[in-house]
Amino acid sequence: MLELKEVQAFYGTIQALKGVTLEVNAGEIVCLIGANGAGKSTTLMAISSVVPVGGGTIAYDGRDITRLATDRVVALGITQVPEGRMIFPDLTVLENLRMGAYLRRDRAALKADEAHALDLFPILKERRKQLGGTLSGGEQQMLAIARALMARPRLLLLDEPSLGLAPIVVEHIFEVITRINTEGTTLLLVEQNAQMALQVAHRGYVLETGRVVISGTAADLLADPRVQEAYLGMDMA
Amino acid sequence: MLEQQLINGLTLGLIYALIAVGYTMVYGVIQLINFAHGEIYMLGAFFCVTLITAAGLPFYVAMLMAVVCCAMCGILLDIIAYRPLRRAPRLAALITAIGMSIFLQNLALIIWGSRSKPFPRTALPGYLTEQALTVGSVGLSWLQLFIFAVAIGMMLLLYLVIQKTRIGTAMRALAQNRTAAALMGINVNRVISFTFALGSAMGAVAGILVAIYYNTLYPTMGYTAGVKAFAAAVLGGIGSVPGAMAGGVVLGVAEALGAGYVSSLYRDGVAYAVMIAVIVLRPSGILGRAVTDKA
Amino acid sequence: MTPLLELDRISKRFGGLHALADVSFTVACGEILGLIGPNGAGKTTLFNCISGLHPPSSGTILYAGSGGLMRINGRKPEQMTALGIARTFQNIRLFNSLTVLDNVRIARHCRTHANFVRAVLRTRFQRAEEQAIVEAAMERLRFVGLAHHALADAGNLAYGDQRRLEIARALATEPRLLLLDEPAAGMNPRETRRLVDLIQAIVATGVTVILIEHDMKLVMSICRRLVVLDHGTHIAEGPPAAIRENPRVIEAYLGRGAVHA
Amino acid sequence: MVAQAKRLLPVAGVLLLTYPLWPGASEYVLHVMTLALVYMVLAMGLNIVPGFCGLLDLGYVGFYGIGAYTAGLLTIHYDLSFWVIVPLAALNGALWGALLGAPTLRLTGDYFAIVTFGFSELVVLFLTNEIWLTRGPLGLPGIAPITLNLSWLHPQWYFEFYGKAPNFYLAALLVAGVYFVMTRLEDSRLGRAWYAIREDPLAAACCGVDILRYKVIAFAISAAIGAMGGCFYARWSMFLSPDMFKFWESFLVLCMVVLGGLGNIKGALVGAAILVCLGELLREGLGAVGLPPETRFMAYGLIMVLIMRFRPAGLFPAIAASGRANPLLAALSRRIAAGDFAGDRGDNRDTPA
Amino acid sequence: QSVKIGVAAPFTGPAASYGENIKSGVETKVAEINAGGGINGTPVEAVYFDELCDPKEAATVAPRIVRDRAIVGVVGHVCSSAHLAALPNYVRSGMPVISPTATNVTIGEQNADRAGRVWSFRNVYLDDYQGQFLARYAKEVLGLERIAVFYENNDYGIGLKDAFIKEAAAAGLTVVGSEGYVKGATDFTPQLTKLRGGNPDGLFISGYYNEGALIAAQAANLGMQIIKFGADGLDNVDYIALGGAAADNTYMTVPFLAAAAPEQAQTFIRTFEEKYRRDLDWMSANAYDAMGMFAAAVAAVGPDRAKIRDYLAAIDAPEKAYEGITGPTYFNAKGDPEKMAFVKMVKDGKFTAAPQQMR
Ligand SMILES: Nc1ncnc2c1ncn2[C@@H]1O[C@H](COP(=O)(O)OP(=O)(O)OP(=O)(O)O)[C@@H](O)[C@H]1O
Ligand SMILES: Nc1ncnc2c1ncn2[C@@H]1O[C@H](COP(=O)(O)OP(=O)(O)OP(=O)(O)O)[C@@H](O)[C@H]1O
Ligand SMILES: [Mg+2]
Ligand SMILES: [Mg+2]
Repeated sequence: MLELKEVQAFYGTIQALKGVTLEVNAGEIVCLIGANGAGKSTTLMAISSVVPVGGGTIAYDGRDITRLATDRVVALGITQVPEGRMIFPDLTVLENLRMGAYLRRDRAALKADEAHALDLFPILKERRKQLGGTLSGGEQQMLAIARALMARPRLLLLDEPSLGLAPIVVEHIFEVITRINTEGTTLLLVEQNAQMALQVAHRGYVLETGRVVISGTAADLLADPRVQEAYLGMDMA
Repeated sequence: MLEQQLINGLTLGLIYALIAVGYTMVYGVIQLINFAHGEIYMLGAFFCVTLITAAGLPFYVAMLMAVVCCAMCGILLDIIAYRPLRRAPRLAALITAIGMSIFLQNLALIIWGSRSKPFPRTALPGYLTEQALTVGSVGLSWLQLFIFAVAIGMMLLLYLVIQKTRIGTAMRALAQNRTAAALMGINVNRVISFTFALGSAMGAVAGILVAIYYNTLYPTMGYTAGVKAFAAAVLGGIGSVPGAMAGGVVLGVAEALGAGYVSSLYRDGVAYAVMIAVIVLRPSGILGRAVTDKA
Repeated sequence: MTPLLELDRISKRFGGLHALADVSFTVACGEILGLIGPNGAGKTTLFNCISGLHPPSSGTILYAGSGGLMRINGRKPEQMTALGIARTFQNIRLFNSLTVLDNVRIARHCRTHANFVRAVLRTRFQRAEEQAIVEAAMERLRFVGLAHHALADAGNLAYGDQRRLEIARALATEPRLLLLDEPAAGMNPRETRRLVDLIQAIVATGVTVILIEHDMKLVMSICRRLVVLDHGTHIAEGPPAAIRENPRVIEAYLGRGAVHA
Repeated sequence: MVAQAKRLLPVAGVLLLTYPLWPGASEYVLHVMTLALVYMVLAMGLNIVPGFCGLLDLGYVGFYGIGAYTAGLLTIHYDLSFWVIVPLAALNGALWGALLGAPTLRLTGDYFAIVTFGFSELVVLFLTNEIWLTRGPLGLPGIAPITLNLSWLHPQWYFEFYGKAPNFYLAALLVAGVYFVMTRLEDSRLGRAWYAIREDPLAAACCGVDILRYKVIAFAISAAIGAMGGCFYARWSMFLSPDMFKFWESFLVLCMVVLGGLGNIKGALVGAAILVCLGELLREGLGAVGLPPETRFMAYGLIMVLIMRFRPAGLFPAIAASGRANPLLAALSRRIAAGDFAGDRGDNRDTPA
Repeated sequence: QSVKIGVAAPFTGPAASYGENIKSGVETKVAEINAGGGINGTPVEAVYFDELCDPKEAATVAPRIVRDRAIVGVVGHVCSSAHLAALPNYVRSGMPVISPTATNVTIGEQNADRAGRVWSFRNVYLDDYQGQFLARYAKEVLGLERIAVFYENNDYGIGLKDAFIKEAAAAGLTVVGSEGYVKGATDFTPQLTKLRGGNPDGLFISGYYNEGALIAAQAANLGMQIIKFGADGLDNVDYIALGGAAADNTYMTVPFLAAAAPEQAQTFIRTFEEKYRRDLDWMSANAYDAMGMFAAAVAAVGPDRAKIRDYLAAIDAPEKAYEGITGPTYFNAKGDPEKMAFVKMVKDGKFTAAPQQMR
């Protein structure tokens, strides 16, 4: 479904991606793990065309989307929950949700989806009239995910969804991830919490300084000693 | 006399408000103080008059075409001057805006000459030049009523566009986080262009109204009006459209009352003093929202 | 146990929202207190109250000064810092375009005195003080392991390094009480482990720490005592083992899965 | 290219300083150079507020005007010596800066900008309308030139700064003085507090910086320097009129600062030199290629746009320049290069500070 | 080689239209001289310097003009404040200047060098002369009683207004109110509303034609159908164009009247109107004469700044007066002109000589 070939990206003169090759098949949850600054977020941003691609190609359903503008990419069904949530602080929770469905025209289904999204995260229902900027970190994260779901994406890019969330919410979010996957959405998931991510994912890639260094099925990665040492924290006290 | 001064102030204030709206919208969306906005206002008046005198068009047609031309100028201004600076520091864009303002003003000076021009009265619909009603010593002209109607109508329309339409919400979203807006599928450049077009159109309308009201237009007219309108926009709470309206009216009335009761020489002074006082007491303008800095 | 900080029925309202409602607890000198609770429980808000960013709507904050406990609500952030209360931020807030060293040097502000005249004249006092500032800053940077990056721009540091720089900056104000807001967020296990070591080293120097964290492994391993907030109210307090079993905490925060973690 | 330009700058500066001694030195060029020096003082002064503290100040010319009129009036009515007036004018500027700053510096971003703008307009209105004091639009002519009266030391030592060259050197001295003070402040506790406020006021407060206080200090110093510039200008031009202190001047000085590179002292100098010379070059150049004088400002605006287009961060963008010449930091950088701190990289934390 | 005369005026910025007036006057004179074979065979060239009516710019332009040794005289500056700012340069470096428009009284006190030689002259009335004249004219000829004063807040407007008010008191006129406005303002209704309250029968507009026309129009809108009068600042066709019907019944003092002008003026007026397609205004006329004086001086003493100054300073008595199109002009010891004033009025959308002149 999504195919990255030798993708490179630059911030000014700094090369953040040095040739990332990976693929996501329809119906999968693919997980991207790696240390801070490895280029995970940059990879997602390159897919969404927020960061210009400096080399290599990105194909979606066989179609080259490397140079497509961000809004065109979104229109194709690729939505992102960006790192740092990027909630619209001066829009209410409801308005934020509606922004998620910006490109959608099917008004009828919108209401239902809205209700559905609020059911996934009941706390948002309580806060639906509050401004996005005044939500707590965790609430914002939930809102960001709910907002992305409003677009009914075919491929959802999730950047560290568990960051800063209470354990109970993390659990909940991973449940939601599996749920939307079974409902038919393909997911590309970036996570620091590799343990949990690999438990829900089908396959995974490990990124180091802008390159894919290990790839395999989730089970393989979980068993890989290099992964265990660096990303799973097995020997934690 | 008070009533008369209030009417005068209101007329002036609504015109300021119309210009201020352009500032506020652009500011709201890309945090840029578009100092060239005053020049768009000037261009509006000149386009309209040129279309009437040179092309012989009837007033309403000329006005409409001038407004459309200005909207396009606004878009061009954005594409040529501001778009390349989207990621640059804010002040760079501000300096560019000032540069464009100087450029446009002097361009107009070369094209149309520096002499003040009268607005071709004969092209105006007859009723616009007449007095609507006179009560005692208080007079209200049709022209003033026309200005009230156009200004308030345009601003209501604008408010609805921003609050109720899809592109309006997109404008608001864009204002808050450009990347996130793009990730929602919003065509950022198109929405910004739309904002410039809308703001410039309002500015052009204001320019034309002023040219009729005072029966004069000259290339440097954009400067003072632009500065006042900018003050009005900030006074109202920059980025807020109803705020710009409130700010414009407050400033206009303060000016008229200041000239009438305090000292005609301190007329602008009164306006600025009121502005400073309001901002000091309400640090985010009349209708602006306080910025919450979350730790 | 001598109390360093005592919160007495702290409340904070934002418009109609009660972000904090009558929260009371005490922090003893030298301890690491864990502050946990669901998202939006008011943990960060509590830090904001203590550090003077948002004064509480009601309630008292007592802090051990030279002459016993004193009431410190309503003081401004810089006054709190001068009293020895330092903090880090949930969303990292460094001075990005300044160097790492400058970030820490700025934090020496409240412990130094050179003014305009001295700066212009470069008096002997000023030069000595500048020297001392650099030394103190470098000491903190070495402590967190960033000394070799001293002259790099803070904004260019790796994420984990930025978190540690925030801690170094807070330490440079010579705090007695250090408020850490989710220091491990976004860190991988290896980095988290280094952070644990760092926090323990800080406590070893006699600094009292309040720690907000959602990483239960981390919290449970280094805190002796936890306070749990939910919807702005204080719902539980006690040693990790007890908190882990507390049904209210499980229901509101930990979730069923965590009981066995 | 910029790096080379940077190295050539001091050489060019010194060469220009000898200009009055060149044979055939023109009064006009000297006048323009002196004007550039005046603007350098202003640009350095303004730089403190937007450059160091990150606050947009659109009313700088107000302080310039206050300084100029203070000097002009004190000269005309009391015949005070320039050397007495300079500190008085600077004090008066600082006073107004503090008075304006204290209530308004709480304001964020553009609200502050508009208040400063309003203030400068009020200053101009005052100068225009209080005719009893300032003669208003009639202007203040006949201000005596600067004199240096050391006749109490030696009966021959009486010197009048009449004509261009002496004033040029005096202005250069003023620039040097302000530059010296600015560089010292930049690399000091005060300068760092300002930087912190610029970068993140909230974090700065949590580092113990009293934001309001340091903003007021910045504003007052900036105002004092502006007033000093005005003071020199008054005695040099020997005529003042409120028209000289219009909003446009604030813009111009701001453009100089941004063009040079916000927060960069050298940048402010270069920005001032460029914009002043640009106006004059265009006056000469456009005429030479047969364009009418009307095109001058059009070209001026266009060039400003183009510079920002290609160097949006200004000519000398280095912001965190704080103390690169500082020997302490030089020593530190040598130690880092030598790997002195390499050992601290690891996880050994058994020797806490 | 040619004889160069500098022309310093605002060609850009808000006051640019005044610069245009000056330029057309000078251009006409230069063309005329050169068509007649130049001055003793040498062509004349006018070099234009833009100073935006801005004192700071003027102070920069002045040394620029002085530097060019080929320039032997300056026609300028337009605004008194710009003139005052530039003056120290001219005085110090010895450059004769004739301003066709700067009316501020102070200039006469600042234009002499240390040897007492005056370098700056002008062929325009001073503010106080016109102000006094108008006060008497209003009382004696127009028969007005209650006057509202509306002045521009600049050197010109204030100078004129002060002189008027002083003389008005002496002549027995009542000044019912005095309001000001700033250059470039477009809205005068608040002040007019206030002035209307005093029931004036005459409105003295102490300013220039741009704003003057708007004032007349807005006064009419407010129902003030009264006589307006002002000084030479109002004298421009644009006053009628912008003021429309409201411009009627305005009286103004002018340096010359086409009707009363000497024969040579009639040719000039025709050439001017053909070339610029507008009525002649006094600024252009004064600039034309200022240029003429320089030409006469160069013809007599050659292209030498000091000699030209001496020549101009020697025109100090009626019998030595320069016969220009604005009538005979000579200077007093301060370089200020002695000229007589005419009164002109707007009638049915046209300028005509006022039916009654006054000595
Ligand atoms: N806006 C930017 N400007 C300059 N460099 C950047 C920028 N954003 C990221 N980088 C650099 O690019 C590299 C990759 O960053 P990226 O954010 O993709 O990492 P990541 O794997 O998502 O890390 P994290 O776990 O911290 O989110 C890092 O070295 C980072 O410093
Ligand atoms: N400045 C503010 N204005 C309005 N509401 C606020 C503000 N700051 C916080 N809140 C509200 O107060 C509540 C508590 O927020 P707080 O940030 O303290 O939560 P938290 O416990 O730190 O959560 P998290 O773990 O997600 O960071 C939230 O519901 C939030 O929406
Ligand atoms: Mg990331
Ligand atoms: Mg928090």
